[in-house]
Amino acid sequence: MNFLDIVSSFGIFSITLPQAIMLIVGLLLLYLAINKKFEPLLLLPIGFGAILTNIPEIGLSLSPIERLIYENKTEDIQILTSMLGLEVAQLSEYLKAASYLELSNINSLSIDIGYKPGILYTFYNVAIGSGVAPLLIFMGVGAMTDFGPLLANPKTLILGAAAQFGIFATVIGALLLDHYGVISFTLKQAAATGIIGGADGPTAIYVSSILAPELLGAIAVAAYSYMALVPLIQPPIMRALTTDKERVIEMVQLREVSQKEKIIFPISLLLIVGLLLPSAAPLLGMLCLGNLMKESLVVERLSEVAQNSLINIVTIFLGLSVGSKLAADKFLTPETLGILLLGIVAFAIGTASGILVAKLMNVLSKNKVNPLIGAAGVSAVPMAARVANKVGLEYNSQNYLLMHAMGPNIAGVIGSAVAAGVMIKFLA
Amino acid sequence: MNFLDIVSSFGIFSITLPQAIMLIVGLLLLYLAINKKFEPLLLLPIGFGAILTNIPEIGLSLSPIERLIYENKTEDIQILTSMLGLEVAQLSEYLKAASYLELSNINSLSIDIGYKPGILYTFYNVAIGSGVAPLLIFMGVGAMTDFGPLLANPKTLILGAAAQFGIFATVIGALLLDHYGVISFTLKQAAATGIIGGADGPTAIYVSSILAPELLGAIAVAAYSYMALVPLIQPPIMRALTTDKERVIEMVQLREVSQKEKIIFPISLLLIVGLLLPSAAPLLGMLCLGNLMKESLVVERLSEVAQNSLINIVTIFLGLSVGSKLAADKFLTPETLGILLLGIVAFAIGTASGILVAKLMNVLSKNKVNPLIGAAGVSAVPMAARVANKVGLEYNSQNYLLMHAMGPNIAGVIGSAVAAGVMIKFLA
Amino acid sequence: MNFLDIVSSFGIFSITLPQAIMLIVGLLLLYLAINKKFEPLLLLPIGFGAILTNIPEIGLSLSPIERLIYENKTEDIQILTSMLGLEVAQLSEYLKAASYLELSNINSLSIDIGYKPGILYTFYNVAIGSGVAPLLIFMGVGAMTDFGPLLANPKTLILGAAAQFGIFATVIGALLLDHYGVISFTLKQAAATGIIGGADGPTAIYVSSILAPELLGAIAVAAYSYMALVPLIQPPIMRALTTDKERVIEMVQLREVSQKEKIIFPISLLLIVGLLLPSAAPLLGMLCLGNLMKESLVVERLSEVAQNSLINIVTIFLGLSVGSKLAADKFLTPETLGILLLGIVAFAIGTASGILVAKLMNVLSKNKVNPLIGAAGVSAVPMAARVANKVGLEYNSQNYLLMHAMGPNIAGVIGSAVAAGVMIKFLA
Amino acid sequence: MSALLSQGIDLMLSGMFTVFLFLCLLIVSINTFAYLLKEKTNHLPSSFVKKDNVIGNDHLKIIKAIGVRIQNEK
Amino acid sequence: MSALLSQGIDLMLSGMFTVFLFLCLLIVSINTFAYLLKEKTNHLPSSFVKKDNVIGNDHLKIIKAIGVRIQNEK
Amino acid sequence: MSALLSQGIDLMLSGMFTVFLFLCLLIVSINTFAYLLKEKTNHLPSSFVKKDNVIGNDHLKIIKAIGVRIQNEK
Ligand code: NA
Ligand code: NA
Ligand code: NA
Repeated sequence: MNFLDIVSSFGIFSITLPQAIMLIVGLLLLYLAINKKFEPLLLLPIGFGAILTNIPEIGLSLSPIERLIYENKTEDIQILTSMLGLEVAQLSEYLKAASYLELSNINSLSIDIGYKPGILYTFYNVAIGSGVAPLLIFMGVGAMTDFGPLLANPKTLILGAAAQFGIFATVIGALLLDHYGVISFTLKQAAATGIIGGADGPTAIYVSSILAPELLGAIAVAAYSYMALVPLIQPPIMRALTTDKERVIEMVQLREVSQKEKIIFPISLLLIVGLLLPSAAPLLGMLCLGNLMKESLVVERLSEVAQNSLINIVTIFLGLSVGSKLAADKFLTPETLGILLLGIVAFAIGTASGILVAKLMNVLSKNKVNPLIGAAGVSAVPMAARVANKVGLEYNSQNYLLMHAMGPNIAGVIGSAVAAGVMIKFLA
Repeated sequence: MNFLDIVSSFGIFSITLPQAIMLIVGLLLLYLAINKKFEPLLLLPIGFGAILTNIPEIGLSLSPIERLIYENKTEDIQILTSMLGLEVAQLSEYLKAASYLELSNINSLSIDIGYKPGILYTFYNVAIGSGVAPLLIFMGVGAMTDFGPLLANPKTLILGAAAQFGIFATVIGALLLDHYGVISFTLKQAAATGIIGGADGPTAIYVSSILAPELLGAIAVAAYSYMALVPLIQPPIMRALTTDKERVIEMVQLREVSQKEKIIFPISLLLIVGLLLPSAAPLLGMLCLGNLMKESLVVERLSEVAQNSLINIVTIFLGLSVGSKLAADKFLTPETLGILLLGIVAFAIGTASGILVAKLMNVLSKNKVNPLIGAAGVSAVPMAARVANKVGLEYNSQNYLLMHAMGPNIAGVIGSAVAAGVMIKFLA
Repeated sequence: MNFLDIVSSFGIFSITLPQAIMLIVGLLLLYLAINKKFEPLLLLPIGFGAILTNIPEIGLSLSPIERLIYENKTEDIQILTSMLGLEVAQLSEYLKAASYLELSNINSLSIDIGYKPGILYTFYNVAIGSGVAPLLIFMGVGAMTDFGPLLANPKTLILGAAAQFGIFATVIGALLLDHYGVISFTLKQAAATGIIGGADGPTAIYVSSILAPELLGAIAVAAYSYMALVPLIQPPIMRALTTDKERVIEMVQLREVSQKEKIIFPISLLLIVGLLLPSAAPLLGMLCLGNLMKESLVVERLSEVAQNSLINIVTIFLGLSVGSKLAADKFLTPETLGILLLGIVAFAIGTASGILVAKLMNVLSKNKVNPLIGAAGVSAVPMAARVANKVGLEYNSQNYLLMHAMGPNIAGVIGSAVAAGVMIKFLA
Repeated sequence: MSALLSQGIDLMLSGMFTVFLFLCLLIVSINTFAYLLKEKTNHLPSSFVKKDNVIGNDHLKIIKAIGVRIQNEK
Repeated sequence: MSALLSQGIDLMLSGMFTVFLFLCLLIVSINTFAYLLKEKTNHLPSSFVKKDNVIGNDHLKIIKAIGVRIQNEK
Repeated sequence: MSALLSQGIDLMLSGMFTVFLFLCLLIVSINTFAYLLKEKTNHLPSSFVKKDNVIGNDHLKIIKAIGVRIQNEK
């Protein structure tokens, strides 16, 4: 072995152009996370995971069989195909048709031949494949959320429902792109794309891991990026759809909510979801569990760990796992472009729906709501509520809408989890 | 699809009566945990898990094959049976006789057909099926326990031994119920039921997960509920079995225990369990590890995490996993009634045994012990020690028995882990 | 059953001499950890794990099939062999030749026959077998490390490179022992042994888990023990290889390093490793991730949990898992003796190389470095840097070398991870 | 209209219907419990209610303060 | 007596025997180490031992205080 | 020389070569970025740089203090 051999074996000489592009995408995500503070808790590990995933040669996000094929050593492929009793040419057909059990056996064989699962592949399976990580994040979110503003003015829940129209309109949008042959989407893929409009990271990851894991990377990146961009996306729509008179509406001060109401709420939400839409029960159930741990005041140890150590640990793995889905061959596709496009449409339609339904409510009820808080119904907690507050202050410097906007804002989390449940129920 | 179809597909229309009853049981557990502060750290997640488990349609605590059977779609069952080369009618027989390997294959096939494992099923397997969660709880308990009072007065260990009679007497009780045809118990089930008398949650869960996982839900609920009820269960027995003269006995002040003794204790306990009763080594070993981390003073980072973040995280999963065993068809059985009945008997006999042996020790030794501390031998740390202290103060307002009762109290933890080891050794 | 039967069934009567010796080894490790404060964070759980592993009868570190064979019940072995269609005598041959898939099936069969995996076996597989634990430790180390001193004086990286000669010289040493028939080592085993010279626990564990898991216990024990012994091993070598004049060299004060440089460093390190030596990317990547989380200042929650709860939890499991590799039959071998011997040689050569290259640099450059800091290039962070500082102060009481020594010290971590990557690339 | 599009519209209709129904049920549930719990606490003296208002003003101040900080942050 | 019952009684006997034997061995071990370590620290000046007693009294006070708090809690 | 030994020497050569190359590249990268970032911050007023020196002295004091503590610890 001479030194030239060593140098020529460096990873850089086997990098593909798509991998190089994805390294830059990963760096861009790090830049957005660190310099622009775009949802850094997620985008930093996602960007880092994207870089790790696209490091040449090593296939950190690949399963054993995928690594075997990626490394493409004739000898090893022959060993595998002879073990399976196949011709080499038949392998890719066989793999496409393979059942879960067969795949698991093929992976075992590949391990025998010397291909271990990539570490990010392991992280993905444990954290997202199992569904555990988004659920634990939801538990932590529940333990951090004060449902008080929502309980004080429950009719703002309507706004959290309305904004979910962004989700379903986007599904239709994706199907139209497919219909006109622009970008092809299956119904499952369209649904998973639509959920970006839920403006809720764990929900988007949970749904896409079930309906369209191949798009999970793009969907999660779009969801978190647009959530960070809410202060840019929403205000123009808010201004376009409201009159000056509406924007200065001052809302009735929120009543005090008793601790008992706060304890009963997660329990009744759990029962309603359990009895109406069981497919939404994992997501909303964990949200309720976290919130009940917080509000019950009898398990402070558990509440504390759920909203600190546990959610932080899970966030690291969730981010890296999402990053593992940013492999060049899966991310650099027309679908990703479509998802990025549709995602911003979803946010816009959701924002508009929330505002318009708020205006409709004002027509029907004498207790006026400021339609700006309707925009907070998309969720993107707490960013969208802050945006509503900020825009409100621009027109009436005494009008603090923050607490009022928190109601639809949190309702939007519930609303998109319900939408997710509907999708899982009918499509999974 | 019309809206009536949607409404009629709501979960509430497919709920079974047993499931509805179990939802109420879950709510009852939440009520006990939150309003009555019954061991809320466990009973809150257990109650919550019970509700999740009994949500209709979705089978959150079921394995893939169990979900396939629960959802009962003719088509899917036919696919599975044809894959297995069976008639549909043969399936249930086949499943009953299936080996671990066959079951694991059947589950893979069910995943292929579209049935993922329920999230609580996953939690149960990882947390309890593997044995890890109760062991980590024990490690945390070790890191939180000061064995000082026990080391200062080691003869109180005898009381911690005596109280374990409640365990074995209950085994006989269960077998008598079986013998007279009231409720049928196997020897393993009787043993797992008896361990409730150990008044130690992780031990009860660990043993029943090995000997009788089908009863784990009822056993854990009984164990934690009765531990919370110790202030009601024990005092009448304590008063009945002691004289006024005995109850006012003041005990010799405990000597100081050096740090070296505290370091050596977990190590010597580990060696004794390793050389006498290896089957108790996982439980007691982890207790010793936690305690050694605490007392060695050289690994404060590890001790701190074991008694905070780690035990709290594990407690959440342990509780939900126990809740997963409260499925209607497994909980609403005569065995559960028997377990609830036998559990309280176990506590009562354990309490009585501790007190009576304390009285016997007073006959044989000149250094008198207050027999009230014998009741603390059942463990239920630290509740039973507090009860002994409180009852003692009722009769002699200067007589603080708390520290003296901590000795048998902690000894009771060791004693029931030894009893658990014997059961596992002879029955597993 | 009479009481004599019970007593004669005690574990102590089935202990083997090697197991008894290993119990003493375990106690010795605990003694070193607690009384001598030898890397207690690792050696305490390792020692404890060693004791648990060598408890007779129960096989806590064995797989199901290993437990079946260890317990050696004729009946169960016959059941297994008949299931496999083998003669009893053929079993051990069959197991030796078994593929990963076959072994996994045999383990399933053994579970069916009643042999569960030992708890330490489970810990090992999850923590080390998967590669996760050393990587998470590295992430935590990254989140705790300030690369400032290295960035301020990058040429000290050369010293961190030089000291890795200890690693490769030791590989040759091991092969020479093999060559002359003293102790037999394969190339993989020699490489894994050499990595002890990296003076970096997680790297040693990571490499040996891949190249020579059968030696992992001895290698990890040697690595951590010698790291603790650095204050004894290094000073004589440092004195022997430096002149009085060299030892008093005062170095130029380190420049301030901007936060931007600190942010860019882990990213550029990640890219360099990704493009040059992908096989080192898991280790160095996680180091970079931890450091980026720290330095980016935008994800303090994640940085905090990585360097506290998460690393502490992982350390407990890592230590116990390493301890699981201290089973008598695997540890009490000539290889272990060889490893202990070669390990100290590796430290000595690494130290010497660092010092000598520092002297060489002084010949070539006008900006003099104190050659004592070359010794810190072995890593053993931060012990070796402290030793350099201390020896420096002995000769010049105003000469604080600590910050200067941190550069090569941290560079040594990177250097040995690169060496690890080379080994994995060519040998795995 | 293609089958796929029509399935998508079905999904949209059932989705939005369920979301609204769900959140409306939640409103009913919240109002019911608020009413039931109010019933129970109605026996409090009116002075307590006044005090509540004072707290309310504090609350308002806090909200304004938060708002100002948020504004400055942006 | 049924076989099952007799097995149960066997389990009880061996269980209680082992529990008692185990905890008695633990007592022996504790006492042994307490004795051995006492031996070593016996050379301390008597003033140190007195101080120890003072600590003991503090200890008692603390225990009482804890007791009072617990009583109030209940 | 046996094949195994020769493989070992190959491993040593390629290992040390890679380690040095790697760390040298890292030096280049560090120096490059340090230079690039310095460029950008060169426009700062000289008073800022002076202040920097003052901080530097503080830094030195801290290092000494740390050193003393470490010495005492040992
Ligand atoms: Na939403
Ligand atoms: Na007990
Ligand atoms: Na090193």
